[in-house]
Amino acid sequence: MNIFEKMVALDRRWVFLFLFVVVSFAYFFRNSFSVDVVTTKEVESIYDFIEGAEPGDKILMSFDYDPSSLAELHPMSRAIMLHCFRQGVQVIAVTLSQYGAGMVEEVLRDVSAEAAELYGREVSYGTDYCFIGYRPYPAFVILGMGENFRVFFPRDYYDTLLDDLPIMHRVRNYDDVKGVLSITSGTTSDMWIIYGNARYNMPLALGVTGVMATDYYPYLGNALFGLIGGWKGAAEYEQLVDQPHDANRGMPAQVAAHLTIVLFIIIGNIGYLMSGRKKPKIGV
Amino acid sequence: MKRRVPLTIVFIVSLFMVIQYFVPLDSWAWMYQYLIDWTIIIGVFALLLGIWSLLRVNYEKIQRKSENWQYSIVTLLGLFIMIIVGFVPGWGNLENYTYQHLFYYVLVPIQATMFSLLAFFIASAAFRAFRARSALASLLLFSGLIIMIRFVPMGPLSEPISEIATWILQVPNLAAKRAIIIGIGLGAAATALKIMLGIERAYLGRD
Amino acid sequence: MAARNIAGYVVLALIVIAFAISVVLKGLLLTVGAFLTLFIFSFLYKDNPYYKFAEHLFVGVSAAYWMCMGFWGTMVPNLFGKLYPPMVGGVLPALKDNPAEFHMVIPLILGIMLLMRLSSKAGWISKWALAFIVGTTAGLNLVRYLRSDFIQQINNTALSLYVTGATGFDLGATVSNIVIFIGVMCGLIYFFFSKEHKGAFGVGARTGIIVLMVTFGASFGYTVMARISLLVGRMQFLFGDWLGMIR
Amino acid sequence: MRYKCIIAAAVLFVGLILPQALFAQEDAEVPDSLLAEVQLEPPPQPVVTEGVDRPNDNGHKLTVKWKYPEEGVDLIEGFEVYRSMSPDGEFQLRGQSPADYFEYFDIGGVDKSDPDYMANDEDYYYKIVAIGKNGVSSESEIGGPFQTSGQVFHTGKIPVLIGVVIFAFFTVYFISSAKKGKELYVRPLAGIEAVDEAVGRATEMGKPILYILGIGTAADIATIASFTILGRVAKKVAEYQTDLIVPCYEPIVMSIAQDVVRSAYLEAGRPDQYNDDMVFFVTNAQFAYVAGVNGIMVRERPATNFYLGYFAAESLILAETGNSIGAIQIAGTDQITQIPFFVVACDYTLIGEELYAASAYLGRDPLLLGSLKAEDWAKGILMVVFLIGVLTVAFGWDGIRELVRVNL
Repeated sequence: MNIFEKMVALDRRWVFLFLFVVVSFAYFFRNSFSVDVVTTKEVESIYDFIEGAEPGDKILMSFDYDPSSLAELHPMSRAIMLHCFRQGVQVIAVTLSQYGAGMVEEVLRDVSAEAAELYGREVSYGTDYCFIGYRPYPAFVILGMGENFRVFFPRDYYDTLLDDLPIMHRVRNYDDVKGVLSITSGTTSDMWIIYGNARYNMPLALGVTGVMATDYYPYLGNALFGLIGGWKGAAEYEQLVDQPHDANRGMPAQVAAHLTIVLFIIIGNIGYLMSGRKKPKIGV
Repeated sequence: MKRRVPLTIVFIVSLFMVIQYFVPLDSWAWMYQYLIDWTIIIGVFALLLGIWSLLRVNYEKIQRKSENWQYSIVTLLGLFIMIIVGFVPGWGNLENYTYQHLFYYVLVPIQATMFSLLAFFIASAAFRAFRARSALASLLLFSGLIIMIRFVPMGPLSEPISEIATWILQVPNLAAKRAIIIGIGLGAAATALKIMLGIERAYLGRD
Repeated sequence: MAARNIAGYVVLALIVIAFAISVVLKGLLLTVGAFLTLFIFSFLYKDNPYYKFAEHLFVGVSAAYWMCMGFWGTMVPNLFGKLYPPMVGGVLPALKDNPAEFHMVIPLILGIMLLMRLSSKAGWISKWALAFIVGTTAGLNLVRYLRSDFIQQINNTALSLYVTGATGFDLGATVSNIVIFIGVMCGLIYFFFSKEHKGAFGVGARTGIIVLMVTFGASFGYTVMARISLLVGRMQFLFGDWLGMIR
Repeated sequence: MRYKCIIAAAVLFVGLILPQALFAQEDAEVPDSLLAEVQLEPPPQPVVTEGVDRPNDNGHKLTVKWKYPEEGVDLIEGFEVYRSMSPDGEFQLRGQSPADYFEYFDIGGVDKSDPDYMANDEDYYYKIVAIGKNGVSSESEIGGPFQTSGQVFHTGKIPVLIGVVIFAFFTVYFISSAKKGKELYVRPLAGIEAVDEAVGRATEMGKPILYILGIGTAADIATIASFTILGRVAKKVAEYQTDLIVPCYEPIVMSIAQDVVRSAYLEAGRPDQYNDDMVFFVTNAQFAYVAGVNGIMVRERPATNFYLGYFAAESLILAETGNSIGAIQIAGTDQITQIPFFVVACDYTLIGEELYAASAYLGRDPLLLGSLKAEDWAKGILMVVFLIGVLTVAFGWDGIRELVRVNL
């Protein structure tokens, strides 16, 4: 067995070991080196969208995930909200996820407190943001909000009449918000596209988990004006708003892991081409 | 009788489900909700069948002292402890301390770790399969590599790579997924129709 | 053999000691979680008694967990609570005064029919219950798939193959739309079953599979990120929550 | 006298000058209080115009609309909507509407026991109150009677109905022509052609065959397709006298799989070799199931693994473990996100629709094959529609989307 044949037949446990070492190393020293994340157009366009908003403009953020996807989706929720509060854009929050309400409440409270500290101004409920709560049957809720938010949400999460919240004053439906951002880990993203954007044609952008992202790229440019996928997308946004946090801290491990895998693929191919071995083709 | 009754049930119930989609009336909506509720309850009854099978397989392993029979004891112990904790009369619900803690400190860590094994397996699968063996395999390799390299800061190369990656995700990705989805939609609808009409009946067995 | 046995016992002893130390320092619960995590990871090296232990424990506990969830989450409120509300008054006082819903006898009967399959003589009757479940979802699936996967797709067909933007003819978008159009057509040709993939039809099918492969590679590549996140999460648990080495 | 003069001067001062001085001080308030008196007039009256039943629903909802003069909008805070079941009965507050929005969507309860219940096909009367910013409000005349009702047919779903009818027609047509003995060609599927070879190999090696039905329920189409394939595989296995292992995730799937395998053994003439332990339940927790199946793989070392059915994230864990033990792997799923992993890690993969087709293909049953033909026809029609879509857009007509729009 020459070296190239060895490269081809390398025991996969070496791959495991190498990956484990590299990722733990990168994770241990994640604060010691930072990775310059390359930002992509699909994330930049969301950033530009909020950057271009006037203070007092409103966006609807739909937090359609539950605690099980919190780790992956929270960084992007945070980064976007911080950006909104920095710009003075008001955030109307809603959740279409059954187990999301308690979590959204916490997320809103934490991020608004953080924004208040960062930007040295008061970020208060009812004027800078509000949370209108949860209703089941997302397709119907999305359609209903197109008529009027009050159809399904006459009162907010804390049982205040929507009309009593300054932020909701004169806000009727999607026409009165600048755009809709749905951060989602489930099928509600499809519903936002089919029942929200296709029907009411409001500007829509999604933040989704890494596994889901490829399913939504085809909608970019038509149904969606922007897309944030997984940690990478969140890290880009954090970088754009200059608030590196969880997602950016995860990036060294990500970059290292991706490099490792690419490296192994290259090794495998060099070995394969040089050793001239023929193996059965991959099957379809 | 043994065949006809089940096939009739399938036909009637499925026909109702198709028609109710077009009828917004209350009575139909209630009936629909009932049917869904009923199937969920029948599903829970079925869990008993599962537990029975689990008990039987493990009991026999222990009795026959077949290979690794000791571990069957672990399975049965885990099962019984969890059932006792979950069913003790008077504790009455699932909020109880032990049940919750067994969930959070036994089930959740194992589950999350099993899930995270994917990080390793995705690496080994990529290493093994992403090879330029044939034209098709090379395409797989190429587009996979482009998407992965997108992660790595590469100076001036970053921009074009990111552009190509986005194009792949937006264009061929759309075409392929649409074709697959249409195929699945038709195939699934055809299978559903065959079940309704009693043509596809393998699920009933043959006796 | 003897040497292997001794090595095995040494490993066991070390694990027991480490476990004990960890229990003292970090408490029982966290230690159990951490050791089970390590046991599962050990499978990456090879199958071993510790993985077997974790695996078998996991199977038993999870089966019982779902059993309990099914009982308390479905049976009690939705079957007993509706058939005879006073019965569940002790655990779910809110339901106590609801009127009984007698149609719930039907799933009870169907459920018992299903259990009849444990008997060798009356097993055939369980198929009535199976038929009920399969029929319900077959009807649902027929409309659902036709609507979302077929009719919905026609909605998205009206592409323009000659795109003009603000600055006149847009070459990039035009090429993209043509690729989409040809890709979808060829993808569909690939999924033709009753026609031989020969001649022009074969070229179409071949093109279709090319588009599919490019997509599969991209999906695979993109998923790496999500999977690495999972691993990072576990490291956070082991090195952060448990060992307290990183914050 | 002097006295009086002083008093008179004082009175004059108090009566004439002081008020003036005071008024001068409260200059800002004067016009305000004056205005308040003017404005205490009520704002203009709204006029209830119509109460519209929402189409394509089960009733219990009504949109009340009213007119309001434009100049009044700035004078009011908003509207309040009241409802009653008789013109002279007690009106109850239903909700508010902003000042520049002249309709209210009144959603009543569906259930009779609901205090908010709104009956179908009964008269309801509405009254709109404009709430002035000055606290004075004005009421509209009573509008009505309006009724809400449920519809028997949802007209927004007509495209789906047409789709179902056409598709059912094709399927029935081709099945009945297949019944008449018309020969139907079906293209070979590599994964299915490999089944015989895979079973044979296992027999030669004296190793078992592992068949995974996925983590779907018995009602998932992919699982049902997989049952048919399982029947075929089990028959082959019985003929070759190899071992078969079918660990299941769902108890009902397990029950059905037991029936299927038992029938297959019966058909192969070896009913005595079947026992229920071949098809058994593991657990219905996703990753516990994976852990269990992984254990089975590394300990039983099957020669061939089948993964056919509904799969989620576990697909790659199973396929990689299977690969590490050197098994031949045949996979198939309709879960698009998982197909790439099977393609990468398995020897043969049935992509999406191929999985359903495989069950028909293996069965070689004209009835099942007939429906494949129907699917192809539907695809053909769709391709024509695509072409028409592209052409019509090229000629500037975008109506094709409207034709097939489904309105919920």
